[in-house]
Amino acid sequence: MLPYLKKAVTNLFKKPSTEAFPAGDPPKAAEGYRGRIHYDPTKCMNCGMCLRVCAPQCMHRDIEKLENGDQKVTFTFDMTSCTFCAMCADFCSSHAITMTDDYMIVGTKLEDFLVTGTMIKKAPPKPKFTPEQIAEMKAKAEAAKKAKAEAAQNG
Amino acid sequence: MNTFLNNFPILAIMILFVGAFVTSLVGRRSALARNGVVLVSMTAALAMMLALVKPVLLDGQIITYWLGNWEPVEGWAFGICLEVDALSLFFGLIVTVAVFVSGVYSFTYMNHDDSLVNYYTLFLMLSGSVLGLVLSGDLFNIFVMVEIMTFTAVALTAFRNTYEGALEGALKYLVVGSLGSTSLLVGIAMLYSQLHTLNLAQISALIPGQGANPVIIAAFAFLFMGFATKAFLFPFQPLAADAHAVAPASISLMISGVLTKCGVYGIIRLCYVLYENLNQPLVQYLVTGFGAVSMFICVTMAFNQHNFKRLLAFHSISQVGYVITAVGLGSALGVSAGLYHAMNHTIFKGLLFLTAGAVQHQTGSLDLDSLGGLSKRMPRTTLLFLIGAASISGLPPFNGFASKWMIYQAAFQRGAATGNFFFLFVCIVALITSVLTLASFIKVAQSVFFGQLPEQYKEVKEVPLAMRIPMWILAVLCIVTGLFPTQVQNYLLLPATSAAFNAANYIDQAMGLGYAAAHGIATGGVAGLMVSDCWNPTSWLMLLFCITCAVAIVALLASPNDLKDAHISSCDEQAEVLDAKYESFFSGEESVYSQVGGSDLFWGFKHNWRKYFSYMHDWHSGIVNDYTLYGVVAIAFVLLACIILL
Amino acid sequence: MMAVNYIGSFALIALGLYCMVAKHNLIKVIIGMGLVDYGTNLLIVSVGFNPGGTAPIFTIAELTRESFFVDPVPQALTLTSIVIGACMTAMSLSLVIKLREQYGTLDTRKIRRLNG
Amino acid sequence: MFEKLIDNSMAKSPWIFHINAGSCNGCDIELVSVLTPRYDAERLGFRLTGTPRQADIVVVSGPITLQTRDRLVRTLAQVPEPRVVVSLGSCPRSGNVFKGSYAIDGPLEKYTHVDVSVGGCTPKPEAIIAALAKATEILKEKRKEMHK
Amino acid sequence: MNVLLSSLFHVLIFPGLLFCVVMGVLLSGLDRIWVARMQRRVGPPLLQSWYDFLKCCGKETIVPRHAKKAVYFAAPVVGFAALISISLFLPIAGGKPAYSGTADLVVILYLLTLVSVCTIVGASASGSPFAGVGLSREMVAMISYELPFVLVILAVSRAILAPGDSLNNIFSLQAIADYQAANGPLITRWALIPAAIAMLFVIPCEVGMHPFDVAEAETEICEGTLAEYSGPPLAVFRLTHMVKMFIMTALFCVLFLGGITTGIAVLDVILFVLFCLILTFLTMSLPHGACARFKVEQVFKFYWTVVAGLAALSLILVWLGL
Repeated sequence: MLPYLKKAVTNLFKKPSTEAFPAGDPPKAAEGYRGRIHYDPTKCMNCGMCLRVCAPQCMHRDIEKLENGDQKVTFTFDMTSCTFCAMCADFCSSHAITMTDDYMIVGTKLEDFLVTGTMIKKAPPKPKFTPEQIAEMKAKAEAAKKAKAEAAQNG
Repeated sequence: MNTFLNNFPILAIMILFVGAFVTSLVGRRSALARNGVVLVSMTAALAMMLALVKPVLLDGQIITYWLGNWEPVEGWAFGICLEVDALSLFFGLIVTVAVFVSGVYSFTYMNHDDSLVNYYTLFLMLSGSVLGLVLSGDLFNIFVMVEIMTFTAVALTAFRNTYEGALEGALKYLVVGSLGSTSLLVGIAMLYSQLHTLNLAQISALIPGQGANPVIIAAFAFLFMGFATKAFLFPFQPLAADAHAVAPASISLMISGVLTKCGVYGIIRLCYVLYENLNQPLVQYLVTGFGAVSMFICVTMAFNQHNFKRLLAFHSISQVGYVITAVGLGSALGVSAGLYHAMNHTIFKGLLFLTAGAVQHQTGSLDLDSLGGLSKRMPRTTLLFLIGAASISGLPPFNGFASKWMIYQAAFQRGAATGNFFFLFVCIVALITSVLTLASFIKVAQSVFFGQLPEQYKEVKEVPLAMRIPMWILAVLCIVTGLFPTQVQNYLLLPATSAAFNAANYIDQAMGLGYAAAHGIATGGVAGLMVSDCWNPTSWLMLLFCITCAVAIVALLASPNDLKDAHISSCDEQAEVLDAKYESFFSGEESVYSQVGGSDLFWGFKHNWRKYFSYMHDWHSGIVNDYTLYGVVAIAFVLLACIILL
Repeated sequence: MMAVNYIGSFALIALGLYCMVAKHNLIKVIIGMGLVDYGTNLLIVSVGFNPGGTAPIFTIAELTRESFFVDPVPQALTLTSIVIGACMTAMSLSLVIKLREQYGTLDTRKIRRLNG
Repeated sequence: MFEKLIDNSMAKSPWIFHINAGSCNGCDIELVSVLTPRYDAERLGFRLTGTPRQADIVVVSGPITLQTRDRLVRTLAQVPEPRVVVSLGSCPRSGNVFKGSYAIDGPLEKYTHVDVSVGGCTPKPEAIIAALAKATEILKEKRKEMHK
Repeated sequence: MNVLLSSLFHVLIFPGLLFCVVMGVLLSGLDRIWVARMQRRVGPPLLQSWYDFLKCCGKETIVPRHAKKAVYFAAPVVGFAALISISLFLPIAGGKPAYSGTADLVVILYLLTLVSVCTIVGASASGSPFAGVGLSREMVAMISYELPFVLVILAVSRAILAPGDSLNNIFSLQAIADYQAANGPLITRWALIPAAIAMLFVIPCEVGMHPFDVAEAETEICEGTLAEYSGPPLAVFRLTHMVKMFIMTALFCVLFLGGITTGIAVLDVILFVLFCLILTFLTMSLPHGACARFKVEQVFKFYWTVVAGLAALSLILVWLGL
């Protein structure tokens, strides 16, 4: 009638198999665990791939134009909206986004869940010469080449 | 002692019959006169019975009144006599109190109906005949009173003949009731053929002389079955169920509270005074067996009823089964327990029928499946119902507990003394029946008073005060008799039990002194009875004390004053705020009307007993012939049992 | 000789009971009730019969030691019993008439709304 | 005079009532696994109750779908006073991958003030236990204000 | 005056309120720990039940619209008071019971019924459909354990009845205690062993512990009878549940383990508490750890066939004078 009686009684004398979590520190997550996102702004090149590939659109990018044409890009990842699928990490060619194994994503306010990072995207270097200067330089180069050719013929 | 007190018994009966006659005359013209006459005759009868209490119960006198002054001549009784000893006065008191309460109740209860003159005439005839039966000391006189009682009860059952099933219930009651009266008459004829007298006292003096005369024993069987029919015992209980379900509530009170008690009175008088044969084991088995069987079957039948009053009807028969079981034990404690339970039964069953009447009077329906949540609209009736239900299921402070406890004690004591299993089995059946009674009253409480209020009864109002007064009288009686069992025992039960056992005194009073001794009747008697003092006021105070300290602790812990109002927040009826906070939890759904009550309660129990329940359902087929067949078979069985074994 | 009365009355009672139990027509059931009643009346009367006794009607003068009467008491009982039998039949017939109006039939197998 | 005692015991025996507002049952299994021998929330006095009437901590999981919206609101209203709402996983807070779908009706914030949230699409039991522990402190604070 | 004082002491301190509540909390705490350990988990602290009680006291009480306020509040308190008054009748640790009328067993039987009735009426007054189902199950559970309980009481009171005995107070605990003091605990009479086993089965169903708690099944019918209760009334109901554990185990000790006393009062009480602990483990924790919850009609069938059979067997044996 009591099939698990023997099991129950023997368990009495075994050590309970409970983790001591609230007492000790939280156990490490498994290796390769997709936890909280870590965003390294320095590597990011604001290609926007992660934005496109993120299903729950948990990222938000706002670009602020600086005076010298640079862009001040800040990425905010909303951890409460992320499904931890790590697609962004895979598609990020410059490996700016990596998944840490921190699973303790607990908070009371919204800010506890935001991972932000800002980077300055350098404007592409201005060409040293303006297009007219380039045209000039080109014309000079051809003139020099022609002059050298005639010198060679004369020589 | 030819004082005026002596002719109170005949006066009480006559007042009721004359009252009936006068109401039919006066009633046509004005309702007030009619009610006045009814009230006067009822209170007069009650007053006379109460006046008799002092001499008969306390001093132990026996009042005999020979109609037409036909005193017995040289030891042979010719005339009809009324003999009032403690036993018959005990039942007389029950009868008059029940009549008074039911009369006062019907003044307001019956105002929906017409032709009330006939109602009150029949009502007074019924009470007069019942009182006559209880007080009379002559066998044929008892038979005539039984007949009047049956006719008036049948007529009153069919009073609301437009009511669905009223005529059918009345007819069945009449047909099988006539079967019972015929067996009574045959019994009387047989007795007369051997003893040539009809006076109870003389019969009880002559019977021991007859020895094993088969005719006398057959007469016992017939008389027993006649009274069993009147008490609606085992094979006759469908009658009671049909009659109660359709009769007006005040008449149901009369039928269940009074008519069954006359059957019980008849059986006690028959077994203890006339035949004094309850010391023979067979008769004990017979009577206790009948009681136990009807007790158990009626309670299980009551378990899945759909009509409130039909459920109460089955319960009243099961409680009468308790009384008969206790009486059949043959021991002094048994009889006093039986009498105590008979009294309690009339009180709490009356209260329950009146609450059923109140519910019907206000909502018009008695179907347990469609009623619900009436406690919000009729709070006082709910309180009265709870008192009645608590006392019938025998919860400690109420009167049911004291008498049921004595019955278990008597049954177990009888079993232990004689050492046979039958009484032990009866004691177990009694305990289980009490639990099933509690179960079915919880079912009624849940499906009628608590739970959710259906739409159509939203505007139901409380019952007018005039109807609640009789209910309050019965409720107070319930509590009083429950709280002081010792006093009830000493003043009411002890004299009645000793009267039942002391047949010699009964005979001497009627037939002149020394008559009993001449016929070798030992003067039995009853020593002081051990009584259930376990529930006297001090323990009642103890429980009250526990309640107060429990409440104090919780109040102390729970709520400092500033939190008080915010803490206990209940929605008040007026501001029907439709905030979901006060809706009952429906796992999120809109709280629709979903009353869990009526027949879908106690599924576990019914599922296990479904074969038994379906069989019993078919057994009560509702066909008149079947009921007559059951009656005839029962009479034949008892007859054979008596003749062969006695 | 007396046995004939008793046998007759119990036969009547038995017949009446058979009628009440077996017949499905209400009128027949009531006839059965009546038969049972007559059986008991016959029984009561025959109980009081003393062979050779004369009718118990006399004046005080004629009352002598050896006058031998039939027992008058059962006859009185039978009178009341006949009256009771009569009004029982009357009441049940009135009920049957009303039932016929309400249920439209007299068959007991159909008049069974109160059951279970 | 028992107030301090009651406040402490409020934190010591918080009872949880779980509302599944259309979740994919990932978080539900995680929540129940918190009571299993491995993580054993009962050490901290947690107990899963059947009715909102007996609940202190209401755990909501799943994006609030249209079907469960008014049921959620009705059940939340039926919880007696000092109560704490915990949102489990990403869905209640933001609707996760179902954000913007026609079938769900906004974050939980629209209906009640969410006290504690647990991130993670199926958060680990340890995270849930940490959140519940934080919830008991908030419960204790609320109880204190209630009777001050 | 000292009668009032002693009765005050009896009601409030020793066999009454304080002792019962302390024992109830202790037993309930231990029970939860044992069940946890059986599932190899740590289990709550010992006083967890006390914290539950205090927390419930601190909560707000919401009286639903369909509820009948008076009965809603009265039911838990009356049930709790009836339970406490039972403890007054019990001769705890062999001592004289605080209050002994003539037939205590029947009074105890009915007071236990009163406690269950209060739960049922409370559930019925709260007007919720879940409570309706809960009360119907509680009633069926009550019917199912009442038969064996009654048979055990009859067997015990018949066992102590010597042939020539005065038949007046048959069901009295005092007589049972005296008999056991005279010739050893009743459990040693082999005819009463089946009754003792039957009583062991009755305890969990009467208290409403896990395998037989069909009435308060949290999962299926949302806390059944307590569906609409919150705040202090709920606290009192849970306290009643806890104290009932103590009362039922104490009743078993009184009925079957009466005679074992060492004379010193304090030691007796400790011994009594020890018995109660062992009984709690045996009857409530073990079944809770070992098997799942019964269905309603299984509970009924189990009690009216197996357990009632055991009790009837011992009743017959005792009745034949063994």
